[in-house]
Amino acid sequence: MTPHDSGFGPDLVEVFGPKHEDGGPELIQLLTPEGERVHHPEFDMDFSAEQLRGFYRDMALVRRVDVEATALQRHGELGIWAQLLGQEAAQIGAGRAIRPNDYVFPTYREHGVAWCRGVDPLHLISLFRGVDHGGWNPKDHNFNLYTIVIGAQTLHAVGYAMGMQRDGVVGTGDPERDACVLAHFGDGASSQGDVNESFIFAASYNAPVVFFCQNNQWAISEPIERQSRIPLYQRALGFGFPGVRVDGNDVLATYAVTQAALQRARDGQGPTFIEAYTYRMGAHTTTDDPTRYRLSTDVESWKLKDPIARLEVYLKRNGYAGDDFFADIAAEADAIGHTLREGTKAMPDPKPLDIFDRVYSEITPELAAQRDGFTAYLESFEGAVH
Amino acid sequence: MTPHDSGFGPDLVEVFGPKHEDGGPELIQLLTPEGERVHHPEFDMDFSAEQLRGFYRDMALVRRVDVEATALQRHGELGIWAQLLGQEAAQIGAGRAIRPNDYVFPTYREHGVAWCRGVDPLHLISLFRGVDHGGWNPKDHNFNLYTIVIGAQTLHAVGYAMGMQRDGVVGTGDPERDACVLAHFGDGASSQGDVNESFIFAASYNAPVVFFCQNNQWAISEPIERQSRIPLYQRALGFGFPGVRVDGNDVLATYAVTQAALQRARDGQGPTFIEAYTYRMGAHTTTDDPTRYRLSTDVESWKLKDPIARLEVYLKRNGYAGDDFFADIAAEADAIGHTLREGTKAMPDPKPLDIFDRVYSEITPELAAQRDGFTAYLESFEGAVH
Amino acid sequence: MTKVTLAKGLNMGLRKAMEADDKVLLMGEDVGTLGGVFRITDGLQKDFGEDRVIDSPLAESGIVGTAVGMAMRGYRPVVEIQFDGFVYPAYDQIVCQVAKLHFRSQGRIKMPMVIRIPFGGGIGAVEHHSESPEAQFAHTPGLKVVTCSNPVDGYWMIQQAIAHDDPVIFLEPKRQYHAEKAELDESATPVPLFSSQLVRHGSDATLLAYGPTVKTAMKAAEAAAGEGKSLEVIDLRTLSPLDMGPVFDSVRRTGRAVVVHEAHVNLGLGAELSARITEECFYSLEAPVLRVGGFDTPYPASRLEEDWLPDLDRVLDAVDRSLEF
Amino acid sequence: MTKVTLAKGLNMGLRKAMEADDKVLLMGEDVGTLGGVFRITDGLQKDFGEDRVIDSPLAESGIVGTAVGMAMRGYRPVVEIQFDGFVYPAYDQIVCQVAKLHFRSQGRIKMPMVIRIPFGGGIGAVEHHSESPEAQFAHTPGLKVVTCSNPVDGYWMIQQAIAHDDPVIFLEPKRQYHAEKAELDESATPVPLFSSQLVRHGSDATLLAYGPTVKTAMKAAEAAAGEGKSLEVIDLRTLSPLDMGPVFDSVRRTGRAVVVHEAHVNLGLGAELSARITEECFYSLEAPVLRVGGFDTPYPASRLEEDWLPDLDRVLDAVDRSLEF
Ligand SMILES: Cc1ncc(C[n+]2csc(CCOP(=O)(O)OP(=O)(O)O)c2C)c(N)n1
Ligand SMILES: Cc1ncc(C[n+]2csc(CCOP(=O)(O)OP(=O)(O)O)c2C)c(N)n1
Ligand SMILES: [Mg+2]
Ligand SMILES: [Mg+2]
Repeated sequence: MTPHDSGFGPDLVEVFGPKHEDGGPELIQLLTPEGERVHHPEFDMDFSAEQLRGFYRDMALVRRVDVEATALQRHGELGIWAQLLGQEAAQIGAGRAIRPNDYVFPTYREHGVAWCRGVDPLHLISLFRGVDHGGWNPKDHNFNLYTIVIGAQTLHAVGYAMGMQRDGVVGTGDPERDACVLAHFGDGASSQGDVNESFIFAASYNAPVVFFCQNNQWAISEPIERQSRIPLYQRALGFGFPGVRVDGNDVLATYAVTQAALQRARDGQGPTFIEAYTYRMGAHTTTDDPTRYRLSTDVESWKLKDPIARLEVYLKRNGYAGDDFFADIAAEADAIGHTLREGTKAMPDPKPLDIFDRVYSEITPELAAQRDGFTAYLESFEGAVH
Repeated sequence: MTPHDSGFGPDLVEVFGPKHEDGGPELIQLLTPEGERVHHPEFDMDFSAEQLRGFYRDMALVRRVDVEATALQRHGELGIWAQLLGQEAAQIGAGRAIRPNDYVFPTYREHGVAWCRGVDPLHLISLFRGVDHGGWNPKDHNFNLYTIVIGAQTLHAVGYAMGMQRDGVVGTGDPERDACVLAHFGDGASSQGDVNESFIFAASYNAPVVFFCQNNQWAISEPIERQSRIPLYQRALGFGFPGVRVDGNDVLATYAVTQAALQRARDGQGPTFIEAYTYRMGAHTTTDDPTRYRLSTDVESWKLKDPIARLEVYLKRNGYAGDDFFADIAAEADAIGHTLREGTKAMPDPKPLDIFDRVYSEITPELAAQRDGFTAYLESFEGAVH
Repeated sequence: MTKVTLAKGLNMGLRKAMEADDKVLLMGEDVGTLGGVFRITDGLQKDFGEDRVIDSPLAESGIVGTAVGMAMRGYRPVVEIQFDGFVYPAYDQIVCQVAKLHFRSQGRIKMPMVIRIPFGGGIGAVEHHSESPEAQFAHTPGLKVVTCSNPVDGYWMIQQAIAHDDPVIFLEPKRQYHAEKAELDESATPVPLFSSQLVRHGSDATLLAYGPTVKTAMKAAEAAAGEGKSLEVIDLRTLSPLDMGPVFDSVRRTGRAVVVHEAHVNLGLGAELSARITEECFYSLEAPVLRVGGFDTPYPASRLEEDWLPDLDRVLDAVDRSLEF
Repeated sequence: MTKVTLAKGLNMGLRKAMEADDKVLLMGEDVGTLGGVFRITDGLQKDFGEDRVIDSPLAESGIVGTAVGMAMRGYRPVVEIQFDGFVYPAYDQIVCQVAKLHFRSQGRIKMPMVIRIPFGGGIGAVEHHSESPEAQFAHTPGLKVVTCSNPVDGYWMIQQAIAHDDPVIFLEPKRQYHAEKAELDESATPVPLFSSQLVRHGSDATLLAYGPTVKTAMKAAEAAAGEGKSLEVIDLRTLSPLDMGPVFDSVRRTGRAVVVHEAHVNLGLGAELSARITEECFYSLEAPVLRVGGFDTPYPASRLEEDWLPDLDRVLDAVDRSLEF
């Protein structure tokens, strides 16, 4: 037996296929980068013109939110901002596939999903401005707060889904009743123990959860190859549930695939892993400088796959939307920009003493003493020039 | 699209095959439970009579070590003992496949592998007696200390293997020079974040490491189904390296498969996952009561697959070993039993003050003060009845 | 009235809590069929079913992380960590998520989770089975940390912790699980959860203990009494928040305090108690607060553990040093 | 002599250490091509190659765990944790493995690992980026914990830590990385690693600070001098082991001590310092040791961080309280 015929089966490249820059043959796509509608044997779907325009509107407006927030950071209004540029289709496709009763666990970059959940973008901005750790009430939107510790939320998602099982809202066959969880994370996050444990728990309990990984090719400066040498979606197979790779720059395909996976979960058929193959067009955050680690030609080649541009071509070419429509969206975007700028500047700062009240459901005597001491200390400066 | 035709490919049972009590068709076997020599298309091997007798001797003697230690625990000489009963073939098969330059990371149950590495069983006993945390010098045996925190050692194994890569002892083609790492863990451990991260690091760096998982069907009281709903060896595929399932009660197959996987690693072809399909015949440890959670019929059916009995049948039936041989082994086992009993009782207790000296490479002044205070305190009792 | 061990008291308390509120779930390794390696959850899966007593995959971060999600969904998970030394894989989830979610959400998310941890040494175990991790949790705002020293407290405190809306690290002195029985009156009114208790009156010095060392302190006080020294003993019970009222009262009377815990002395609870007592009772102190604890070495192999653990003699030695000051 | 920032001092120190010993490796997230999010490892992968400056998968337990294996193989890994709040996934590997392997192996295994952690607040960041985890590591026997407060110490201490045979948690006050420059004389003889340093003489009270708060303490001493109060300042530098000699000397002279750190007060280093000072200097103390630190709440949203962090005024307030005692 030679080393190269070791009995461990065919070479991995044969098993998993060669690396494809464009996502490879396994990529599920319904709309090409050129705006051509293509068909898929399993995930095809009919979309109404209204639906298509809705996708466009969502993507265009969250891009504007993102651009506006980035500018606010540059002007010193925000401490930092994590851009979603380039990932609009992945987020809107997933965000629109969720139903109201479903629950979503975002990372720190899910501005598009937040948008679909009706979260006021100012509530995202307050986090990055340093006013709070996220201004919305998760229960009002079935949308958890952003989680910054990479991957931690995937376990919360599985636990929440296990709660749904216990509440009897999984697999009842009643579409009004059945619900599930959507768990977001990035390609880098896929290396964290927590994320892999969440796969194990989800498989073990057959929990109604869809793992939605935006493979934007980068974890800050590290390329996806550092995290996995095979396509990420195949990770799921080793845990005993299906994985698929969808074109994350194709809002139609992302919607179709996510919707089917969520339905599987609601029906009690357990977890699914979706790898949304996309690209982080911007920096990791506003403090990052991607020119230090990636080629501008890469960025250029991904610009040709822009998620919004391809839908625009498709809408126009098929007469689903006219100039009026695009003008309206542009105006709406401008209005949003205005609201965000004004809202950010008008945002009140939090009050120091509040922090003491939110540590526990009721302040403890020892913390109350600390607060009182601090109150007296602050009062000692009244009128002073400090 | 109906829920049951969701586009996520065929039902998992189809993909992964039904659960097989006996390890399923994927089980690599060279010696059946009945002692029949069978052949395998990839992993077949010729064994000399001497090698076969060696395997038998190893297995019989470590079983005796195990039985003796268990008895010593019952007599109050050890705090606890983790039995290897039933897992002799998995451990001897793997342990004999390792070369001197390779490095091994055991769990707390690898008494058979320790045996192959030349570790004095009294050094294992001292750990379970509470004399030390393992009495051997890892560097003398290229055999790490036992690790009790589940899965932690798999990362150490990958790091050690990465060190070998940097030392230039991987893939040189020189068999005297090339080396690799063998990392042990259990079926339960496969759920730990650390173990999954070790797969990621090993794949990412193509580290020369063989992950050797003894699936003994139980993690204390939890059956393997709680950890994985598909055969464990398939976990590796999702991380991009090969996994195989070998009959862990078949010392020949375990040897052959481990040897091939280690060679792959030494050759620079990266990690392999071996699932040694076996059964924990005894309790989890001497403090466990398995009758609370498993059926005695299960245990009975596995008795028929005993790793030592099948080799004995094979040796006898083919005239590879006669009565003398077996009598010699029995005598050797008795001698070992005697040595262990006497050695345990004669084992000196550690000295309290030693603990202070081994915390750091050199004792710190503050710890020295603590030691000196304790010394003075102990001296204050001289002659007293405390 | 029945006589129960600590193990039984906890088991009965868990049962009561599960009967009282069907949102209460138990999760952990081996808590189901086996009833836990210490049998604290014995019989509960049989009676409440697999949906409420959940055997989990072998992954502590996974257990605590999924429990967080359950709590968000309105459940009240009670997590068992099998041994103290195995809580660390879950440490990130505990300190970054469990402890902070209420704060992060401006009070909108509640985290009514109990994390039960058998802790402390003296059972002749191998490494990682005898740790005392309380200081690390007490240093983390957002968590509460309590420990019971006897069967009656075990019965009541576990119920109170489960009914409480904040996350509680619930430390159980494993050496005491089956040590001795106490009369349990289930119709009594329990002491509030976050309060310390004076368990022996004395006038010469105050011993502060909790969990496994309460017994040691009581024995020391007994022995000291024989030598004409009168020691007061306080069972702290709550480690975060601390209930310093009874401590300050006592130290103001006795003028001396000795803290006894199994955790390493360096940055153990004794440090905080010493600092606070000195801040508040500066002019009453006749001697510095002295600390008796585990040495600042890793927990030793078990043949040495009785040397390493604070015992009656080391407590008395500290008392003498305090009295001689 | 060149003027360098702390970031540059550390970068130069790392380079020196890598030149001095080719067993020294750097590992972490983004430490290679990017040079780390704070650029502390800038240029090192380019000069020492990918085998010695290793970009790792995004998993802190994995990084530290593999570093343990590297150390066993004879390497001297220097691990970068990207931010303080992300050390917790590696906590288990640090406290159960890194800290204990020397002890477990009866001294046969050495663990010459440095874990670099940018720590502390004040940079306007989001959650988990401003933590002060030192007490948890200092409470763990087997680890050593040090921190540098200025560029010169950064340059020398990182080299000393790497050359040291025990695992060192190396805390870098991230707010100071680019704050100001100092003269670096590479031919000077460095102060020993595990020693505290008196950085300002004074007679009325002693300020004990480390890492980011040394600057605050120095400013406070300056301001107090203007009001006729003479404050001595000690930069602790080593948090475990503590170097109490200079502290005791100082407090015996001044009779008063105030500890300043960003970590939560409860069970922070101040507690241990208070306890030890009171034990040793009982009759010299004119006032209890006072503590100024982060409040016992999670680190707040950044718009509140300057209220939360100990500042010049809060230090002076504590000094006044001490002096009035
Ligand atoms: C546990 C942890 N480690 C490190 C970080 C710092 N960090 C923030 S984002 C990031 C990269 C994440 O990459 P990926 O998961 O691909 O998500 P993306 O940012 O590309 O959306 C890192 C390392 C963190 N937040 N949490
Ligand atoms: C992190 C951690 N959690 C829990 C334990 C307690 N524990 C010891 S062995 C064991 C089961 C291990 O099962 P498996 O990995 O299948 O190995 P086996 O004991 O069957 O050989 C458990 C839960 C531990 N040692 N470490
Ligand atoms: Mg990414
Ligand atoms: Mg097992």
